[in-house]
Amino acid sequence: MSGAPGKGSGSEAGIRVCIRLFATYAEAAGRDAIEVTLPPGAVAADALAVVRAQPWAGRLAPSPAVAVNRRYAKADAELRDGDEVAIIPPVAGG
Amino acid sequence: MSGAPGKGSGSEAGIRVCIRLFATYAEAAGRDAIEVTLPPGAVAADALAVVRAQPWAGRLAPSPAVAVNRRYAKADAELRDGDEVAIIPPVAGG
Amino acid sequence: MWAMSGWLTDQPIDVARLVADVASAGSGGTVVFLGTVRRSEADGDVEAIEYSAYQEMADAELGRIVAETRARWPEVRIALRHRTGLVPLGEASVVIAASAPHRAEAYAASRFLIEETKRRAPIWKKERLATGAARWVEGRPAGG
Amino acid sequence: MWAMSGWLTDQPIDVARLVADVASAGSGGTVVFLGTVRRSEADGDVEAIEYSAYQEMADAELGRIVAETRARWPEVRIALRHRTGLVPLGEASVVIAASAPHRAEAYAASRFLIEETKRRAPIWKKERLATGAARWVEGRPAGG
Repeated sequence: MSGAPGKGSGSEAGIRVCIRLFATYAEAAGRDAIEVTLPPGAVAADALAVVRAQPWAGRLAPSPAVAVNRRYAKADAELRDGDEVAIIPPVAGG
Repeated sequence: MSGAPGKGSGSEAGIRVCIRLFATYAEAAGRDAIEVTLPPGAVAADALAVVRAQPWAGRLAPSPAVAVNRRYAKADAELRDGDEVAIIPPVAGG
Repeated sequence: MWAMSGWLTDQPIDVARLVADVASAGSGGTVVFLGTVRRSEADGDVEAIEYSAYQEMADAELGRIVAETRARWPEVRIALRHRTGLVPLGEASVVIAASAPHRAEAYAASRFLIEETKRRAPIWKKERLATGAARWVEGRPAGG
Repeated sequence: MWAMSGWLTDQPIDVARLVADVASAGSGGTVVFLGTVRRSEADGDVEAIEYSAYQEMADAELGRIVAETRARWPEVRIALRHRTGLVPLGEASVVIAASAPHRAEAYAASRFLIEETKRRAPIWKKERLATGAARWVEGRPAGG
Protein backbone atom coordinates (compact mmCIF):
# COMPACT_ATOMS: atom_id res chain seq x y z
CA MET A 1 0.00 0.00 0.00
CA SER A 2 2.76 2.46 0.81
CA GLY A 3 3.51 4.51 -2.29
CA ALA A 4 0.30 3.42 -3.99
CA PRO A 5 -0.70 6.16 -6.39
CA GLY A 6 -3.67 8.28 -5.44
CA LYS A 7 -3.34 7.72 -1.75
CA GLY A 8 -1.47 10.34 0.18
CA SER A 9 0.69 9.34 3.09
CA GLY A 10 2.64 12.46 3.96
CA SER A 11 0.20 15.28 4.18
CA GLU A 12 -2.80 13.44 5.73
CA ALA A 13 -2.83 12.00 9.23
CA GLY A 14 -2.07 8.28 9.30
CA ILE A 15 -4.04 5.56 11.09
CA ARG A 16 -2.42 3.74 13.95
CA VAL A 17 -3.01 0.00 14.24
CA CYS A 18 -1.59 -2.61 16.55
CA ILE A 19 -0.51 -5.78 14.76
CA ARG A 20 -0.56 -8.71 17.17
CA LEU A 21 1.63 -11.77 16.70
CA PHE A 22 1.14 -15.24 18.17
CA ALA A 23 2.82 -18.59 18.62
CA THR A 24 5.60 -19.21 16.06
CA TYR A 25 5.28 -15.68 14.69
CA ALA A 26 5.68 -14.06 18.08
CA GLU A 27 8.59 -16.35 18.82
CA ALA A 28 10.27 -15.52 15.50
CA ALA A 29 9.69 -11.81 15.96
CA GLY A 30 10.80 -11.80 19.57
CA ARG A 31 7.72 -9.74 20.42
CA ASP A 32 3.97 -10.08 20.36
CA ALA A 33 2.92 -6.81 18.77
CA ILE A 34 4.02 -4.24 16.22
CA GLU A 35 2.59 -0.75 16.42
CA VAL A 36 2.44 0.90 13.01
CA THR A 37 1.03 3.97 11.38
CA LEU A 38 -0.50 3.34 7.96
CA PRO A 39 -1.81 5.81 5.43
CA PRO A 40 -5.54 6.54 5.44
CA GLY A 41 -7.39 4.00 3.34
CA ALA A 42 -5.01 1.21 4.33
CA VAL A 43 -6.42 -2.31 4.23
CA ALA A 44 -5.65 -5.61 5.97
CA ALA A 45 -3.20 -6.56 3.23
CA ASP A 46 -1.15 -3.45 4.03
CA ALA A 47 -0.73 -4.56 7.63
CA LEU A 48 0.35 -7.96 6.36
CA ALA A 49 2.85 -6.26 4.05
CA VAL A 50 4.44 -4.58 7.06
CA VAL A 51 4.91 -8.01 8.63
CA ARG A 52 6.23 -9.47 5.40
CA ALA A 53 8.96 -6.81 5.45
CA GLN A 54 10.25 -8.02 8.82
CA PRO A 55 13.58 -9.87 8.90
CA TRP A 56 11.88 -13.02 10.24
CA ALA A 57 9.20 -13.05 7.52
CA GLY A 58 10.58 -16.35 6.20
CA ARG A 59 8.67 -17.98 9.04
CA LEU A 60 5.30 -16.77 7.71
CA ALA A 61 2.90 -19.19 6.04
CA PRO A 62 2.42 -18.59 2.29
CA SER A 63 -0.94 -16.88 2.85
CA PRO A 64 -1.32 -16.11 6.53
CA ALA A 65 -4.82 -15.47 7.78
CA VAL A 66 -5.44 -11.94 9.01
CA ALA A 67 -7.94 -10.89 11.66
CA VAL A 68 -9.21 -7.38 12.23
CA ASN A 69 -10.76 -6.63 15.61
CA ARG A 70 -10.85 -10.32 16.53
CA ARG A 71 -12.57 -11.56 13.42
CA TYR A 72 -11.11 -13.10 10.26
CA ALA A 73 -10.87 -10.44 7.56
CA LYS A 74 -10.34 -10.37 3.81
CA ALA A 75 -7.24 -8.77 2.33
CA ASP A 76 -9.21 -5.71 1.21
CA ALA A 77 -10.88 -5.04 4.58
CA GLU A 78 -10.37 -1.36 5.30
CA LEU A 79 -8.59 -0.42 8.52
CA ARG A 80 -9.49 2.35 10.91
CA ASP A 81 -7.48 4.17 13.50
CA GLY A 82 -7.13 2.06 16.64
CA ASP A 83 -7.89 -1.27 14.94
CA GLU A 84 -6.41 -4.46 16.32
CA VAL A 85 -4.94 -6.52 13.52
CA ALA A 86 -3.60 -10.03 14.02
CA ILE A 87 -1.57 -12.31 11.79
CA ILE A 88 -2.84 -15.81 12.53
CA PRO A 89 -0.38 -18.70 12.19
CA PRO A 90 -1.72 -22.10 11.10
CA VAL A 91 -4.01 -23.22 13.92
CA ALA A 92 -3.76 -26.41 15.98
CA GLY A 93 -6.68 -26.30 18.39
CA GLY A 94 -9.18 -29.04 19.04
CA MET B 1 -46.15 -76.80 8.23
CA SER B 2 -48.44 -79.28 9.90
CA GLY B 3 -49.97 -81.41 7.25
CA ALA B 4 -47.47 -80.33 4.60
CA PRO B 5 -47.16 -83.11 2.08
CA GLY B 6 -44.01 -85.19 2.16
CA LYS B 7 -43.26 -84.53 5.79
CA GLY B 8 -44.37 -87.16 8.22
CA SER B 9 -45.67 -86.12 11.58
CA GLY B 10 -47.14 -89.24 13.04
CA SER B 11 -44.69 -92.04 12.62
CA GLU B 12 -41.42 -90.15 13.22
CA ALA B 13 -40.39 -88.66 16.55
CA GLY B 14 -41.17 -84.91 16.78
CA ILE B 15 -38.75 -82.15 17.82
CA ARG B 16 -39.41 -80.26 20.99
CA VAL B 17 -38.81 -76.52 20.99
CA CYS B 18 -39.43 -73.83 23.54
CA ILE B 19 -41.04 -70.72 22.08
CA ARG B 20 -40.25 -67.73 24.28
CA LEU B 21 -42.49 -64.67 24.45
CA PHE B 22 -41.59 -61.16 25.59
CA ALA B 23 -43.08 -57.79 26.45
CA THR B 24 -46.50 -57.22 24.83
CA TYR B 25 -46.61 -60.79 23.53
CA ALA B 26 -45.94 -62.32 26.94
CA GLU B 27 -48.48 -59.98 28.45
CA ALA B 28 -51.10 -60.89 25.84
CA ALA B 29 -50.38 -64.60 26.21
CA GLY B 30 -50.34 -64.49 29.98
CA ARG B 31 -47.15 -66.56 29.93
CA ASP B 32 -43.61 -66.25 28.67
CA ALA B 33 -43.07 -69.56 26.93
CA ILE B 34 -44.89 -72.19 24.92
CA GLU B 35 -43.46 -75.68 24.77
CA VAL B 36 -44.35 -77.41 21.52
CA THR B 37 -43.47 -80.53 19.61
CA LEU B 38 -43.09 -80.01 15.87
CA PRO B 39 -42.61 -82.56 13.14
CA PRO B 40 -39.05 -83.29 12.03
CA GLY B 41 -37.93 -80.81 9.38
CA ALA B 42 -39.92 -78.01 10.97
CA VAL B 43 -38.61 -74.49 10.35
CA ALA B 44 -38.84 -71.14 12.15
CA ALA B 45 -42.03 -70.26 10.26
CA ASP B 46 -43.71 -73.32 11.75
CA ALA B 47 -43.02 -72.13 15.26
CA LEU B 48 -44.44 -68.75 14.30
CA ALA B 49 -47.52 -70.51 12.91
CA VAL B 50 -48.09 -72.09 16.33
CA VAL B 51 -48.09 -68.62 17.85
CA ARG B 52 -50.34 -67.23 15.15
CA ALA B 53 -52.90 -69.87 16.12
CA GLN B 54 -53.09 -68.56 19.69
CA PRO B 55 -56.25 -66.69 20.73
CA TRP B 56 -54.23 -63.50 21.42
CA ALA B 57 -52.52 -63.57 17.98
CA GLY B 58 -54.25 -60.32 17.05
CA ARG B 59 -51.57 -58.61 19.12
CA LEU B 60 -48.77 -59.88 16.86
CA ALA B 61 -47.00 -57.52 14.46
CA PRO B 62 -47.69 -58.22 10.77
CA SER B 63 -44.32 -59.94 10.32
CA PRO B 64 -42.84 -60.62 13.74
CA ALA B 65 -39.11 -61.25 13.87
CA VAL B 66 -38.14 -64.74 14.95
CA ALA B 67 -34.94 -65.73 16.72
CA VAL B 68 -33.55 -69.23 16.98
CA ASN B 69 -31.05 -69.91 19.71
CA ARG B 70 -30.69 -66.20 20.49
CA ARG B 71 -30.00 -65.06 16.96
CA TYR B 72 -32.37 -63.59 14.36
CA ALA B 73 -33.41 -66.32 11.93
CA LYS B 74 -35.05 -66.49 8.53
CA ALA B 75 -38.43 -68.11 8.10
CA ASP B 76 -36.87 -71.19 6.53
CA ALA B 77 -34.27 -71.79 9.24
CA GLU B 78 -34.53 -75.45 10.19
CA LEU B 79 -35.22 -76.26 13.82
CA ARG B 80 -33.63 -78.99 15.89
CA ASP B 81 -34.75 -80.72 19.03
CA GLY B 82 -34.13 -78.52 22.05
CA ASP B 83 -33.93 -75.25 20.11
CA GLU B 84 -34.93 -72.02 21.80
CA VAL B 85 -37.21 -70.03 19.52
CA ALA B 86 -38.34 -66.49 20.32
CA ILE B 87 -40.96 -64.28 18.76
CA ILE B 88 -39.54 -60.76 18.99
CA PRO B 89 -42.02 -57.88 19.33
CA PRO B 90 -41.08 -54.52 17.78
CA VAL B 91 -38.04 -53.34 19.74
CA ALA B 92 -37.65 -50.10 21.66
CA GLY B 93 -34.14 -50.17 23.07
CA GLY B 94 -31.57 -47.39 22.84
CA MET C 1 -31.71 -62.05 39.51
CA TRP C 2 -28.61 -60.72 37.82
CA ALA C 3 -26.71 -57.47 38.15
CA MET C 4 -24.81 -57.24 34.90
CA SER C 5 -23.85 -59.27 31.90
CA GLY C 6 -21.38 -58.03 29.32
CA TRP C 7 -23.39 -55.23 27.78
CA LEU C 8 -26.45 -54.93 29.98
CA THR C 9 -26.67 -53.43 33.41
CA ASP C 10 -29.42 -52.70 35.88
CA GLN C 11 -27.34 -49.96 37.53
CA PRO C 12 -26.74 -46.32 36.48
CA ILE C 13 -24.13 -46.15 33.73
CA ASP C 14 -20.79 -44.63 34.71
CA VAL C 15 -19.99 -42.47 31.68
CA ALA C 16 -16.52 -41.49 32.89
CA ARG C 17 -15.66 -45.15 33.28
CA LEU C 18 -16.66 -45.93 29.69
CA VAL C 19 -14.66 -42.97 28.41
CA ALA C 20 -11.65 -44.22 30.38
CA ASP C 21 -12.19 -47.73 28.98
CA VAL C 22 -11.65 -46.52 25.42
CA ALA C 23 -8.81 -44.10 26.16
CA SER C 24 -5.44 -44.91 24.65
CA ALA C 25 -2.29 -43.05 23.74
CA GLY C 26 -3.17 -43.36 20.06
CA SER C 27 -6.65 -41.95 20.43
CA GLY C 28 -7.29 -38.57 18.87
CA GLY C 29 -11.01 -38.34 19.38
CA THR C 30 -13.67 -39.99 21.49
CA VAL C 31 -17.36 -39.81 20.62
CA VAL C 32 -19.84 -40.65 23.35
CA PHE C 33 -23.52 -41.20 22.67
CA LEU C 34 -25.96 -41.00 25.57
CA GLY C 35 -29.52 -42.05 24.99
CA THR C 36 -31.95 -40.43 27.36
CA VAL C 37 -35.65 -40.90 27.54
CA ARG C 38 -37.34 -38.20 25.54
CA ARG C 39 -40.55 -36.87 26.93
CA SER C 40 -43.06 -35.19 24.68
CA GLU C 41 -45.92 -32.97 25.75
CA ALA C 42 -48.38 -35.77 25.06
CA ASP C 43 -46.65 -38.15 27.43
CA GLY C 44 -48.16 -36.87 30.64
CA ASP C 45 -46.54 -37.60 33.95
CA VAL C 46 -43.99 -40.23 33.07
CA GLU C 47 -41.86 -40.93 36.13
CA ALA C 48 -39.61 -43.66 34.87
CA ILE C 49 -39.10 -46.09 32.06
CA GLU C 50 -38.86 -49.78 32.67
CA TYR C 51 -36.62 -51.58 30.21
CA SER C 52 -37.05 -55.31 29.76
CA ALA C 53 -34.91 -57.47 27.55
CA TYR C 54 -34.55 -60.95 26.19
CA GLN C 55 -31.39 -60.82 28.19
CA GLU C 56 -29.41 -63.73 26.81
CA MET C 57 -30.09 -62.67 23.24
CA ALA C 58 -29.70 -58.92 23.86
CA ASP C 59 -26.30 -59.57 25.33
CA ALA C 60 -25.33 -61.80 22.39
CA GLU C 61 -26.73 -59.39 19.80
CA LEU C 62 -24.95 -56.38 21.31
CA GLY C 63 -21.77 -58.44 21.25
CA ARG C 64 -22.31 -59.18 17.57
CA ILE C 65 -22.94 -55.50 16.84
CA VAL C 66 -19.70 -54.54 18.59
CA ALA C 67 -17.79 -57.26 16.73
CA GLU C 68 -19.16 -56.05 13.39
CA THR C 69 -18.14 -52.50 14.27
CA ARG C 70 -14.63 -53.60 15.15
CA ALA C 71 -14.36 -55.54 11.89
CA ARG C 72 -15.41 -52.49 9.92
CA TRP C 73 -13.31 -49.92 11.82
CA PRO C 74 -10.39 -51.94 13.25
CA GLU C 75 -8.79 -48.96 14.98
CA VAL C 76 -11.85 -48.02 16.97
CA ARG C 77 -12.07 -48.84 20.68
CA ILE C 78 -15.60 -49.41 21.97
CA ALA C 79 -17.42 -49.44 25.28
CA LEU C 80 -21.20 -49.91 25.48
CA ARG C 81 -23.80 -50.35 28.20
CA HIS C 82 -27.57 -50.62 27.98
CA ARG C 83 -29.79 -50.36 31.02
CA THR C 84 -32.49 -52.83 31.98
CA GLY C 85 -35.02 -52.42 34.75
CA LEU C 86 -36.35 -49.12 36.00
CA VAL C 87 -34.60 -46.00 34.65
CA PRO C 88 -35.66 -42.69 36.20
CA LEU C 89 -36.17 -39.77 33.82
CA GLY C 90 -32.91 -37.97 33.20
CA GLU C 91 -30.72 -41.05 33.48
CA ALA C 92 -29.16 -42.53 30.38
CA SER C 93 -30.64 -45.77 29.09
CA VAL C 94 -27.70 -46.43 26.80
CA VAL C 95 -24.16 -45.07 26.61
CA ILE C 96 -21.73 -45.85 23.81
CA ALA C 97 -18.12 -44.62 23.77
CA ALA C 98 -15.98 -44.96 20.64
CA SER C 99 -12.45 -43.67 20.30
CA ALA C 100 -10.17 -43.71 17.28
CA PRO C 101 -6.94 -42.16 16.06
CA HIS C 102 -9.04 -40.06 13.66
CA ARG C 103 -12.35 -38.57 14.68
CA ALA C 104 -14.18 -39.42 11.43
CA GLU C 105 -13.95 -43.10 12.33
CA ALA C 106 -15.07 -42.49 15.90
CA TYR C 107 -18.16 -40.65 14.66
CA ALA C 108 -18.97 -43.29 12.03
CA ALA C 109 -18.55 -46.19 14.44
CA SER C 110 -20.60 -44.42 17.12
CA ARG C 111 -23.48 -43.83 14.75
CA PHE C 112 -23.39 -47.40 13.46
CA LEU C 113 -23.42 -48.77 17.00
CA ILE C 114 -26.47 -46.83 18.14
CA GLU C 115 -28.43 -47.42 14.92
CA GLU C 116 -27.81 -51.16 15.04
CA THR C 117 -28.54 -51.30 18.76
CA LYS C 118 -31.89 -49.61 18.25
CA ARG C 119 -32.74 -51.82 15.31
CA ARG C 120 -31.60 -55.17 16.63
CA ALA C 121 -31.33 -55.35 20.42
CA PRO C 122 -34.34 -57.29 21.77
CA ILE C 123 -35.21 -54.68 24.37
CA TRP C 124 -38.58 -53.13 25.17
CA LYS C 125 -39.78 -50.30 27.30
CA LYS C 126 -42.75 -49.45 29.38
CA GLU C 127 -43.61 -46.00 30.70
CA ARG C 128 -44.46 -45.78 34.39
CA LEU C 129 -46.82 -42.89 35.04
CA ALA C 130 -47.24 -40.90 38.23
CA THR C 131 -50.78 -42.28 38.41
CA GLY C 132 -49.41 -45.77 38.86
CA ALA C 133 -50.45 -46.80 35.37
CA ALA C 134 -48.01 -48.23 32.86
CA ARG C 135 -47.97 -48.49 29.10
CA TRP C 136 -45.72 -50.09 26.52
CA VAL C 137 -43.85 -47.76 24.18
CA GLU C 138 -44.43 -48.62 20.55
CA GLY C 139 -41.33 -50.11 19.00
CA ARG C 140 -39.71 -50.55 15.62
CA PRO C 141 -39.82 -53.79 13.65
CA ALA C 142 -36.91 -55.85 14.92
CA GLY C 143 -34.33 -56.91 12.42
CA GLY C 144 -31.22 -59.02 12.26
CA MET D 1 -4.02 -13.95 34.53
CA TRP D 2 -7.48 -15.33 33.84
CA ALA D 3 -9.18 -18.58 34.76
CA MET D 4 -11.98 -18.85 32.27
CA SER D 5 -13.84 -16.91 29.68
CA GLY D 6 -16.95 -18.26 28.05
CA TRP D 7 -15.50 -21.09 26.01
CA LEU D 8 -11.91 -21.31 27.18
CA THR D 9 -10.64 -22.72 30.42
CA ASP D 10 -7.24 -23.39 31.93
CA GLN D 11 -8.71 -26.08 34.21
CA PRO D 12 -9.59 -29.74 33.52
CA ILE D 13 -12.91 -29.99 31.71
CA ASP D 14 -15.79 -31.46 33.71
CA VAL D 15 -17.46 -33.71 31.14
CA ALA D 16 -20.39 -34.64 33.39
CA ARG D 17 -21.09 -30.96 33.92
CA LEU D 18 -21.24 -30.28 30.18
CA VAL D 19 -23.55 -33.27 29.66
CA ALA D 20 -25.81 -31.95 32.43
CA ASP D 21 -25.75 -28.49 30.83
CA VAL D 22 -27.35 -29.81 27.64
CA ALA D 23 -29.81 -32.17 29.30
CA SER D 24 -33.49 -31.41 28.86
CA ALA D 25 -36.75 -33.29 29.02
CA GLY D 26 -37.04 -33.09 25.24
CA SER D 27 -33.59 -34.48 24.56
CA GLY D 28 -33.45 -37.92 23.00
CA GLY D 29 -29.77 -38.13 22.33
CA THR D 30 -26.60 -36.45 23.48
CA VAL D 31 -23.36 -36.67 21.52
CA VAL D 32 -20.17 -35.75 23.33
CA PHE D 33 -16.87 -35.25 21.53
CA LEU D 34 -13.66 -35.37 23.55
CA GLY D 35 -10.44 -34.36 21.86
CA THR D 36 -7.40 -35.91 23.43
CA VAL D 37 -3.83 -35.44 22.43
CA ARG D 38 -2.83 -38.21 20.08
CA ARG D 39 0.68 -39.49 20.44
CA SER D 40 2.40 -41.22 17.59
CA GLU D 41 5.48 -43.43 17.80
CA ALA D 42 7.59 -40.65 16.31
CA ASP D 43 6.65 -38.22 19.04
CA GLY D 44 9.09 -39.38 21.64
CA ASP D 45 8.59 -38.54 25.27
CA VAL D 46 5.85 -35.94 25.16
CA GLU D 47 4.77 -35.13 28.71
CA ALA D 48 2.20 -32.47 28.12
CA ILE D 49 0.83 -30.12 25.51
CA GLU D 50 0.76 -26.41 26.06
CA TYR D 51 -2.14 -24.67 24.36
CA SER D 52 -1.89 -20.97 23.70
CA ALA D 53 -4.61 -18.84 22.20
CA TYR D 54 -5.39 -15.41 20.91
CA GLN D 55 -7.79 -15.49 23.79
CA GLU D 56 -10.11 -12.61 23.03
CA MET D 57 -10.56 -13.77 19.43
CA ALA D 58 -10.71 -17.50 20.24
CA ASP D 59 -13.50 -16.81 22.65
CA ALA D 60 -15.34 -14.66 20.12
CA GLU D 61 -14.80 -17.13 17.28
CA LEU D 62 -16.01 -20.10 19.34
CA GLY D 63 -19.07 -18.06 20.23
CA ARG D 64 -19.68 -17.41 16.52
CA ILE D 65 -19.30 -21.12 15.74
CA VAL D 66 -21.82 -22.02 18.43
CA ALA D 67 -24.22 -19.35 17.18
CA GLU D 68 -23.94 -20.66 13.61
CA THR D 69 -24.62 -24.19 14.84
CA ARG D 70 -27.69 -23.04 16.74
CA ALA D 71 -28.96 -21.20 13.68
CA ARG D 72 -28.56 -24.32 11.55
CA TRP D 73 -29.96 -26.82 14.10
CA PRO D 74 -32.30 -24.74 16.29
CA GLU D 75 -33.29 -27.65 18.54
CA VAL D 76 -29.75 -28.53 19.50
CA ARG D 77 -28.41 -27.62 22.95
CA ILE D 78 -24.67 -27.02 23.06
CA ALA D 79 -21.90 -26.91 25.65
CA LEU D 80 -18.27 -26.45 24.66
CA ARG D 81 -14.95 -25.94 26.45
CA HIS D 82 -11.43 -25.70 25.06
CA ARG D 83 -8.37 -25.86 27.27
CA THR D 84 -5.53 -23.39 27.28
CA GLY D 85 -2.28 -23.71 29.14
CA LEU D 86 -0.59 -26.97 30.02
CA VAL D 87 -2.66 -30.12 29.36
CA PRO D 88 -1.15 -33.39 30.60
CA LEU D 89 -1.37 -36.39 28.27
CA GLY D 90 -4.66 -38.20 28.72
CA GLU D 91 -6.69 -35.12 29.59
CA ALA D 92 -9.14 -33.72 27.07
CA SER D 93 -8.15 -30.52 25.30
CA VAL D 94 -11.65 -29.92 24.01
CA VAL D 95 -15.07 -31.27 24.96
CA ILE D 96 -18.26 -30.57 23.03
CA ALA D 97 -21.69 -31.76 24.14
CA ALA D 98 -24.68 -31.52 21.81
CA SER D 99 -28.15 -32.80 22.62
CA ALA D 100 -31.24 -32.84 20.44
CA PRO D 101 -34.68 -34.42 20.30
CA HIS D 102 -33.40 -36.60 17.45
CA ARG D 103 -29.94 -38.06 17.45
CA ALA D 104 -29.19 -37.33 13.78
CA GLU D 105 -29.17 -33.62 14.59
CA ALA D 106 -27.00 -34.11 17.66
CA TYR D 107 -24.42 -36.00 15.58
CA ALA D 108 -24.48 -33.46 12.76
CA ALA D 109 -24.15 -30.49 15.08
CA SER D 110 -21.36 -32.18 17.05
CA ARG D 111 -19.35 -32.86 13.93
CA PHE D 112 -19.85 -29.33 12.63
CA LEU D 113 -18.75 -27.84 15.95
CA ILE D 114 -15.49 -29.77 16.15
CA GLU D 115 -14.61 -29.28 12.47
CA GLU D 116 -15.18 -25.52 12.67
CA THR D 117 -13.35 -25.27 15.98
CA LYS D 118 -10.31 -27.00 14.51
CA ARG D 119 -10.41 -24.88 11.39
CA ARG D 120 -11.11 -21.48 12.89
CA ALA D 121 -10.20 -21.16 16.57
CA PRO D 122 -6.93 -19.20 16.89
CA ILE D 123 -5.29 -21.73 19.17
CA TRP D 124 -1.83 -23.26 18.93
CA LYS D 125 -0.01 -26.03 20.67
CA LYS D 126 3.48 -26.85 21.75
CA GLU D 127 4.72 -30.26 22.85
CA ARG D 128 6.66 -30.36 26.10
CA LEU D 129 9.13 -33.23 26.08
CA ALA D 130 10.53 -35.11 29.04
CA THR D 131 13.95 -33.74 28.10
CA GLY D 132 12.75 -30.23 28.84
CA ALA D 133 12.67 -29.31 25.17
CA ALA D 134 9.54 -27.95 23.50
CA ARG D 135 8.36 -27.82 19.92
CA TRP D 136 5.40 -26.29 18.11
CA VAL D 137 2.94 -28.68 16.53
CA GLU D 138 2.36 -27.94 12.87
CA GLY D 139 -1.07 -26.45 12.31
CA ARG D 140 -3.65 -26.11 9.58
CA PRO D 141 -4.17 -22.92 7.58
CA ALA D 142 -6.57 -20.82 9.63
CA GLY D 143 -9.81 -19.85 8.00
CA GLY D 144 -12.83 -17.73 8.74
